[in-house]
Parts: sequence; structure tokens; C-alpha cells
Amino acid sequence: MTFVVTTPSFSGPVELLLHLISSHEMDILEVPLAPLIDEFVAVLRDESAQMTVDQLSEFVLVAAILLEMKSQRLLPGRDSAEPDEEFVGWEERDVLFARLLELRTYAALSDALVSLFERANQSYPRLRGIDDGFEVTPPDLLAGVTPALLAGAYVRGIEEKPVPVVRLNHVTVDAVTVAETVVALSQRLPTMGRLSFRALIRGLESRIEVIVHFLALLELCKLGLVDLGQGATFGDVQIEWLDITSSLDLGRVDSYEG
Amino acid sequence: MRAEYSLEQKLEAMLTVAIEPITSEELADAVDDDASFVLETLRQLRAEYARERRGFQLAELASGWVMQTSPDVAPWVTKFANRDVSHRLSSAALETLAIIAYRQPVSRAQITALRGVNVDGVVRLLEQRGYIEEKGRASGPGLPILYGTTELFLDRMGLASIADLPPIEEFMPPVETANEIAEELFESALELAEDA
Amino acid sequence: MRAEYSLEQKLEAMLTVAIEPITSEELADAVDDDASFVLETLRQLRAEYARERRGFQLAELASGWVMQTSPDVAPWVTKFANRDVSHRLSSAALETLAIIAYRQPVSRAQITALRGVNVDGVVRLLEQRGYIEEKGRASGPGLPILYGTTELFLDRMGLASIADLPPIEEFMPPVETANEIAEELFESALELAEDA
Repeated sequence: MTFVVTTPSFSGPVELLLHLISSHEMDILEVPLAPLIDEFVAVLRDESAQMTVDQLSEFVLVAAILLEMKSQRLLPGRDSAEPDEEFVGWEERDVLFARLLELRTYAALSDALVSLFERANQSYPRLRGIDDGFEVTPPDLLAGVTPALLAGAYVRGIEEKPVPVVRLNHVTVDAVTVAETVVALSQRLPTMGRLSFRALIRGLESRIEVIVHFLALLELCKLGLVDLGQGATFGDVQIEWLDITSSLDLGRVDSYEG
Repeated sequence: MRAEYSLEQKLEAMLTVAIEPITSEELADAVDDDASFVLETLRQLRAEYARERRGFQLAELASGWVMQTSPDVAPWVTKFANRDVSHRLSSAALETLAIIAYRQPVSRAQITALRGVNVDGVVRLLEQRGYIEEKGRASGPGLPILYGTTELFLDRMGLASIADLPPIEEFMPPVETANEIAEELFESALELAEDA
Repeated sequence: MRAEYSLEQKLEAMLTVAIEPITSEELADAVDDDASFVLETLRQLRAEYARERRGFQLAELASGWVMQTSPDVAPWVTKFANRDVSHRLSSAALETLAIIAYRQPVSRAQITALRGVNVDGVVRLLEQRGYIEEKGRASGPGLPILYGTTELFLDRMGLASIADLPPIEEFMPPVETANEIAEELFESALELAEDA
């Protein structure tokens, strides 16, 4: 779907804006992104807007990601990372947006690395070595190798080899999947009463965990197990468990792989 | 027609018996000739093999020159091939590797800030595989380690130097961005909803 | 100018990568072509390399065809093979040697299964250097060779017998820590070796 955004330097569909930025025809530094967020919210609040569930959900998700990342950045002491000096003076949202763009770029690049790697693997080096009959006094290849080093090499040699991973999505959910979170929340929420999303995600370590929790909540909402109420601002979504007698059919969610 | 004992002939012989990449300097040393002349001759040989559609090719990797099979005929060669195929990396590892390759030298904290997740495990894995290594220390508390890519990484990518990596500009997202990132995540959730 | 995927190109590629001599029948099988036509093409290639005074030649041995260095430049090959560079085993080769040391007698197929990669080239190298040798044959199809370590290996490691190898249990838990320590030890050993 297309958002039409208006900023002092640009007016038009957000895709075009992104295209201009990514093709270097516009500098992201010159584009304040606040209007984009405002229009998210405006559309959300416009009851006359005939939006499909998909479109609405997408709005909400984009906004959630941006807001979540922003709050993450604003909370002191949450991030051990060094401050990005190159970003000082940027509007917070611009920083977040630039990050998304950059991360996207590296995701594309990692695919390019795979292509390079695979191409290089199409060539097989010559390994026959020197033929018999040549006078060769080989250097001692074991110089410096101790029995302990050999034992270490053995352990490395027999360690389980990683299973090849087919790249599906550049967003990596390291520890927890949506399915697992749905299950966990279906156990936790009935005992917690009404609470805010902010309260729910308190203590989570990473952005991705927050996003996973958000997706899990949407999931539970669609299953009719949870009611999500919108407060004065989007960030204060209220969560309420609806049916404490219903048990979750785990078969519905176990196929999700982050 | 080559002269007797031509430089080409000597170099071909040495590349025939070498079982790991050899630098042009090592080769120059063995033939007792000028290194830049050897390098030029290697490049001519490489072009010659490619032009003649030989089954072998000369490749210049970070660690040196190597005689290897042409990728054209890879399907026919596979069963004879003897090669240490490195294990595939997860997308998390690849993405981190891409960040390190293009932003080196870079600290773990800088990568973490970009990826939004802890990358300690991934960085350790990449270091164990020999694809990245410490390139120095940043100033600042704890003197964080700065990482960069290794020669082995370039060898595995079939590249002679970091400058041969594809230009980053070509990989900036064309139209898709935050919207699509969200979409990707959301599609999975929608599929679940539809299944329900 | 050769056609794309010519028979010559395929044969050259296979001979480039082959570690042991290959018969024309094996080659014909791999390229799915007529054996007598393959044999004829191999002879043409042999004549071509000789005419062009290449550094390599095709030789037809009793056990099959092999790509090897031209006798013209043998002195340079000898010099190259004996060049004084601080050689060491790659970590892949060391891991293979360690597996043979701890699991002997062991077949190439068993090592390959453990390592997840083809080890033929490494095993050949270790055998050439006298660190491993044939210790017998396994039962089963093809009677695969079983490898074990040599006295030279024990001498180099400073061990009186294989029973003196460090017990592996000490190196197992946790795997990550073991890897890191080994890596560190290896690095410092390498530095020592390079300084020496």
C-alpha cells in the first residue's frame, strides 16, 4: 500500500521517497521523518478510512517498530553500545529510519556474499601436489604443534557441524519465536489482569524480542483470546485476556519460524 | 611458440605442483626473476586460459595464485573434487560478516547497535571459522576490540582484496524499506491468522 | 576456439582436480561420452601441451591419466618444492590428523563422515609427509584403507606411544571453551614457530 507523505522537501508516496533516498537522489539527512509518523497516526484515527485488516496491521506494525526502537534508544543504560557520534544532531526518527535502510543494505549484501562464496566454490583447486621422483625434504609441518593442540584440533574436528541454513528473512530472531511467545503469553496473561504493552515488554533485552511479543499479541488477538485496546497514544496499548477457560491449540502456531 | 624454459612454462609447472595459493613473490623467488614481471606473466596466463576456454583457470586470491578448475564445467568435476567446503553460515552470521566486511574495523558494540541484537556468539563463531580477526583496539572504556576480515575470508570469496567486494551502493534497498521489513514479519503472522 | 563445455574443457578440469591417476573409462563415464573418443581427445591434449611447451603434461600411466609437471623444467620444480618457507599444517589438516591419531585405525570415509568434508587431499598430504600410513584394510566394499599414525608422528609430537596422547575428556566440556583455549594455544605456538 502507499502512504502519501508530505515533508518540507518532499511530497509523494513513501516508496518514492525511499527510492530517492536509496538511489542517492535525496539525502536522508534532509528529510525529517516526523510527518511520516504523523500520517500513520492520522490514518489510524480516521474512522472513514476503509482499510483492510492487512493494511491496518501493517500500519500498526511499522509504527510499533519505529516507536519501539525509539523508546529503546531513549532509555538510558539499556544499550551498552557506544553512542553513534555520526548520528548526533539527527532527529531520532531519522536515525531509526537510516538504521532500517542500512540494515536492509547489509542483508542484501550478505546475499551477495553467499553468491560470491558459491561462485568461488564452483572452482576446485589443484591438490595433487608434487609427483614421486622429486627430491623433496619437506619442512616439519608439525613444528609448534603440541599434544594439547592436537587434542584441541580433535575436539574441533569432531564437533557437530552446523546445519545449512536457507536464508528466508534477514530479520533474525535469535532466541525466541512468535509461536513460543504465543504459548508463553497464553500461560502468563490470564494471571496478570489488564496491563499495558509497555508493562509487558519491560525487561526485554532486544528490539526483536519486543517485536516478537507484539506479533504474538496480534496473534492472540486474532484467535480471540486477547483484547487489545488503544489508549490515548499508540504506545499505551492495553492488553486484556478474554477467555480464561479456553486453552490454546498449539498446533496452530508451531510452524512459525521467526 | 614458447622459447625453451620460458617463464610461462616454469610458472605453469610450479602452479601444477602447488597445493595451496602461492604469492607472485614466492614464484619470483623460485624462478629468480623480477616479481612485477612474474605478476604480469601470471595475468597473461590467466587471460590466455580464459580466452582458450581451458578446463583450468588461474585465480588470484588474497593469499596468492592458484590453479583451479573453471566454474563453467563444475557439474562434471564435482565427483572428483577434493576440497574443504566451509560450512554454510546462518543468515545472522552472514549479515554480521557483511557488516564487518564493509565497516571494518568495527567493534562488537557498533555491530550490536546496528543489528539490534547481541552478536557476541556470532562474532565468536566467525572468529573461530577464521573469517574475522582482531584488527586493533578502539579508544574508550574497556578498549573494545575492533574486528576486520581475514585473508581466509577473501580466499573463500574468491577475492584478491577487500577492494574487490561489490560496491555497497548497488545494494541499497531500491523501493522496499521499513514497510517491507514490517511486511515480511507480518506475513508470517497473517498466515497464522488465516490458518486459525 | 573451443565450443562451450567442450570435451577438452571437461577433461582438463577433471585432470586438474584429480589426485590419483584416472583411466579414460572413468573419465568417459563422468562426461557420459564414448571411451574411445575420450581416449583420442586425451592424446590430442597431450600432443597439444607438448607442442606448446606447457609447464604441465599429460602422462598415461599404468593406472591412468595424470596431469604432472613437464620434465623440461624439473630443476625449477625441485627448487620450488624445497623452497624454504615456514610451512605448517592448515587447521583443517591438523584436525584430520588429530582424528586419525585418536581414532586409528580409521578409513577416509569415516573421517569424511566426521568432518563433513572430503579429506582425500589432506590424507594424501599427511601420508606423503610420513605422519600417517596404512594400517590395514576394513572389510566391506572396496576394502577401504585404514589409516594410523607413524613413528615419525610420535617423534615430532614428543610422545613415546599413542597412549600418551592427552585424554580427550579434558578437552570436551564445554566445547566452546575448549575451542577458544585450543585456538589461543595454537596462536601462541604459531608465533613461537614463526619466531624460531
